[in-house]
Amino acid sequence: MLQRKIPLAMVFVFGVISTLQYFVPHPLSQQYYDTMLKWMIGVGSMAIFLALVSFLRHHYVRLRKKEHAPYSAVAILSFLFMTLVGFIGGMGPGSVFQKMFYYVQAPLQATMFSLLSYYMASASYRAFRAKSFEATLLLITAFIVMFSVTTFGNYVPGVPKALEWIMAVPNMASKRGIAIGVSLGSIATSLKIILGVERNWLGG
Amino acid sequence: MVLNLIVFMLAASGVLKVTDIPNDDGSRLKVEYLIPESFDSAFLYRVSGDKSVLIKRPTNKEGVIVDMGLSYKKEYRYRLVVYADTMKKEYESALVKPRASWFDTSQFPLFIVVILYTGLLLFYLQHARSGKSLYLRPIAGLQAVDEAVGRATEMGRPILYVPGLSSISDVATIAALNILSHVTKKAGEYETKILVPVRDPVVYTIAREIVKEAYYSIGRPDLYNENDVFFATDSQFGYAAHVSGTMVREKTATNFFLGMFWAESLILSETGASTGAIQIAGTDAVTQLPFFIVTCDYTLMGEELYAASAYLSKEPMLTATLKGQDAMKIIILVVIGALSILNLFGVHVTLGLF
Amino acid sequence: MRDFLIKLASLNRTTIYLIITIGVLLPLVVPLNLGQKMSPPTERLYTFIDTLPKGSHILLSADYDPSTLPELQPMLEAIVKHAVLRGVIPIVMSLYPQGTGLGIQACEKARLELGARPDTDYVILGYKPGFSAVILGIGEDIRKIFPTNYSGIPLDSIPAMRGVKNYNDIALVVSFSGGSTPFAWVTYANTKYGQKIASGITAVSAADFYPYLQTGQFIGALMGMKGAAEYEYQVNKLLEKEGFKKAKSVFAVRGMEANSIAHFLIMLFIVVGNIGYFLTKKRREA
Amino acid sequence: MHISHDPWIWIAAILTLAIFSFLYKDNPFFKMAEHIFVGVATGYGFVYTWNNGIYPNLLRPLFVDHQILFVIPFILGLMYLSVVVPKFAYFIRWPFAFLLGVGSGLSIPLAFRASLVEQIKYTILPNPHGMSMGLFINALLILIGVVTVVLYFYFSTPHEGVMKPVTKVGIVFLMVGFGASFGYTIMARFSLLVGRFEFLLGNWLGVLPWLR
Repeated sequence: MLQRKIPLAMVFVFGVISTLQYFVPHPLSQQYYDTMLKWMIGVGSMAIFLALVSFLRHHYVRLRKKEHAPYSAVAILSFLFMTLVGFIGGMGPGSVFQKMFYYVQAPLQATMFSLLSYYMASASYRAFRAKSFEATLLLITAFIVMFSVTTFGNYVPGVPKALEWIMAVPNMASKRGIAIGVSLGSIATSLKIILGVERNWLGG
Repeated sequence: MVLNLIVFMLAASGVLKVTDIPNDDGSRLKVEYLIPESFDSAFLYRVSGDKSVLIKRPTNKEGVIVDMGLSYKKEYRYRLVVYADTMKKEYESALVKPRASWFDTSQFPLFIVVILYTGLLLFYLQHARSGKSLYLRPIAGLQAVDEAVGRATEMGRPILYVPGLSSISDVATIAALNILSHVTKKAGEYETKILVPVRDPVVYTIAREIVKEAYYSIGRPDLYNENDVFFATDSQFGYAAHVSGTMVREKTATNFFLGMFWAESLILSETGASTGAIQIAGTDAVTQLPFFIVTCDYTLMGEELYAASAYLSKEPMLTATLKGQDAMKIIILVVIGALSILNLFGVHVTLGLF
Repeated sequence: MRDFLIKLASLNRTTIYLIITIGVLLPLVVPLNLGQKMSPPTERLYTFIDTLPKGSHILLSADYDPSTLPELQPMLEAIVKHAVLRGVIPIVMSLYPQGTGLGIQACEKARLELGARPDTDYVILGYKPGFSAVILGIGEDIRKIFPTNYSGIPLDSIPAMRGVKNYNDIALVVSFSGGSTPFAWVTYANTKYGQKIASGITAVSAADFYPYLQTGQFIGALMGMKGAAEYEYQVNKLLEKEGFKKAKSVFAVRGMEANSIAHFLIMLFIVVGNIGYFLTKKRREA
Repeated sequence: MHISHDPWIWIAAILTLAIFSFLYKDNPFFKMAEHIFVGVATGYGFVYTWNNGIYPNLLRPLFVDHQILFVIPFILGLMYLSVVVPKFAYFIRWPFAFLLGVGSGLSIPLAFRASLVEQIKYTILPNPHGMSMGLFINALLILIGVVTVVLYFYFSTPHEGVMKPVTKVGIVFLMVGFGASFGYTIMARFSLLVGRFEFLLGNWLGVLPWLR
């Protein structure tokens, strides 16, 4: 009862009401929507505690392993430091918390992001081989588009037009086709959850 | 000299017409005005109780405005004050109460579509209960799942399973967690270690339950290790950095990247490729699919990811909903075709949707 | 020769990364002066602004935050300078809170480098919350949405705003955005009021914009660093002609040169990789 | 050359270089930067979640504004912690049920409206009257592309017989689309790399005079 029936009933009731909410313009419906949004954020946020336990345990266990110890110690200390300055000094402009964000987290983030340039290069070099009909099509299109977006592409007559056409016609058609299937699949999954057909989250 | 002759006229004059706007939350009224004489200046007020607010200074003789920000619990009256060289005239509308609707009739067609689709799925579910088996065509990436788990076992190295970076409100995440259950059971049978780093706290808590249950269901609760499913960090690129490091250091033999991904997709899959791991990816993020296709051995595209749980579990109830989806696809294609042909002949039909 | 090609096709990752690093660094340090020919969407926008009569108004909406600054800021700066040079009055606003500062920054450059006078040669309105309400409201009366400029001066006492009431008095709206804001401008200002719209967008979101360029819903667009560089280069030429050599900016131009080199290197890698692939395949078959 | 004197810039520069070093191979510098990243980001996430998630959406409404209804999400949230007591561990399913129920429900009409209906709307052929030949052919091609791609994902029939050529056309559209996305994304990514190099050369080492 408490283990399965009530959760399944909750999913059904909240699911149906939330679906119907869209069709009801009455202010009460809007109020329901606003409240649910707050509750969802609130309930979802509470998961952070379990996540933090996991994070700390993950690194704590590693303190006993020589090859990981100094690094995991740094991870735990960075976490504690950031949490401390965040709760004591606040998040406002000029705070240590904000400085840590701008000069530690942001550059790490941006640099990690920029590694993608390198990975795009190595992936193209390694994997773009005209092995099959499909692979060749992908390769040739990517090649044309790459050329068109460079400065040199503009000097070859017809190339800018070709780029516009590829992006607006075949590219758009493929994205739309995928999107139609994806939205049908995602709606079906949502319905399956509400109807209780999909219950892996209950442990199978 | 101004005479300031004040004349009162009531709603019956037809100068001010106030109507409710249907299908809304009762916060709007439509006010139409038609000033019968030429004038120098005019002021339109909204009156509720003893409060009066200027809402417009009309410059033309006639016009329509939508007055917003009202309450469906109150009544309103509109007053138009017109000055024409020596005259001041006042017109007043009747009391009107905006109505808050309980059903948006303009959304009725969409409502029908929702009902139709739900009905289709229920129909096929009913069909599945009758026990008939339903055909599904093979999908390469899914047939490779078991093989990939086997490979990690042969090499005696762990499996890495990334259930996407999004939250539980993303259907792709739910699909990824379903597949996680299947992969864990397979890995458990071979006693191969499976690492599941997670980015979203809620997803972490669910993933943890799913892995625990999966081991339990194959009778090997002893294989569950609290540290194998772990919360890495909630920063997108922090996660990418940590998982990249993990792949290189733990030398994972098989990598699964299933769920919702953003730009980090290529960081993960290219690092994985550099370690020589066999990689199976799947996402509904159209913008990330090309990178997975280029760098992974198998890629589940778009809805193939959602279909995976039906394929892998062979559960008739789940297969049935796939049939429902297929039926809906045919309906959609027929609608697209029919409306296109009608348009060719200049007949524009919207069905209230398009 | 054959063996050399096969070897070339089996370079290790580190070598590839090294080549890419040099290819990107070099143009940043040593100017290549490749020149930037305008692509059609850039050219349409440039020509439109270039041929506006003196004293016309264009509305520039800085709908972005610092995260997309490298691509979008050079666009805004270049268009502000272009307008000022042509005697067209840019009115800068934002639908994002952080956009105000970026708009001010762009106008400051025009003031310091071109001697543009605030509230006479350009106007900064600032930020107002509410997307559709703001865009629709300007169609009625801009003073209803922005009674004052960002520093609190009433629009009625700003000389540059004389005679500007709504979209009828604005020749063009350009929305700069890393997301879908330009679509909101099309939906509300173009569809409802027939306002001409152009956009400045990041490369990531540009892929979704092409269909709308084809149908002409945007009169022009600057797409990613490339669009920024093309416009910047064109404005630089104009600045030189008008004797403002010092006001030239090469932020996007340099970035795009590095970008073009990188693209070429990747294309080269693909070609080399495939030649090697076919040679080894033949050898295996032989 | 005007090398920076700001210690924060130095920290940012060193961390930037440490991440780049991963391209050569995994090494202690990268590993250190990675763990600093993970620690700082998790701390940031926690403080952020507390200030923007837990406090304004649970604690303030319940304990400051005394909105008694917020007892429900508060209890649901506490149920996560039930896993501490194995006997009551199943209570963790309650918050899942709430999040999944509301989340799925809210998403259904939106997915229909925003994804499905919109995609279909722009796929239907327009009335060719007054349209240029080129634009009409493009619209026709998009229609063909969408239909074949949707059929590629049709699970009930094998890709044989009539479906074989149809899905083949679908694959052509898919691959051209993927190739275009790949080729187009490179510019966006290299713009970021250029940004990092400008930071290192300009803000840190101060050797780029044109960078103002």
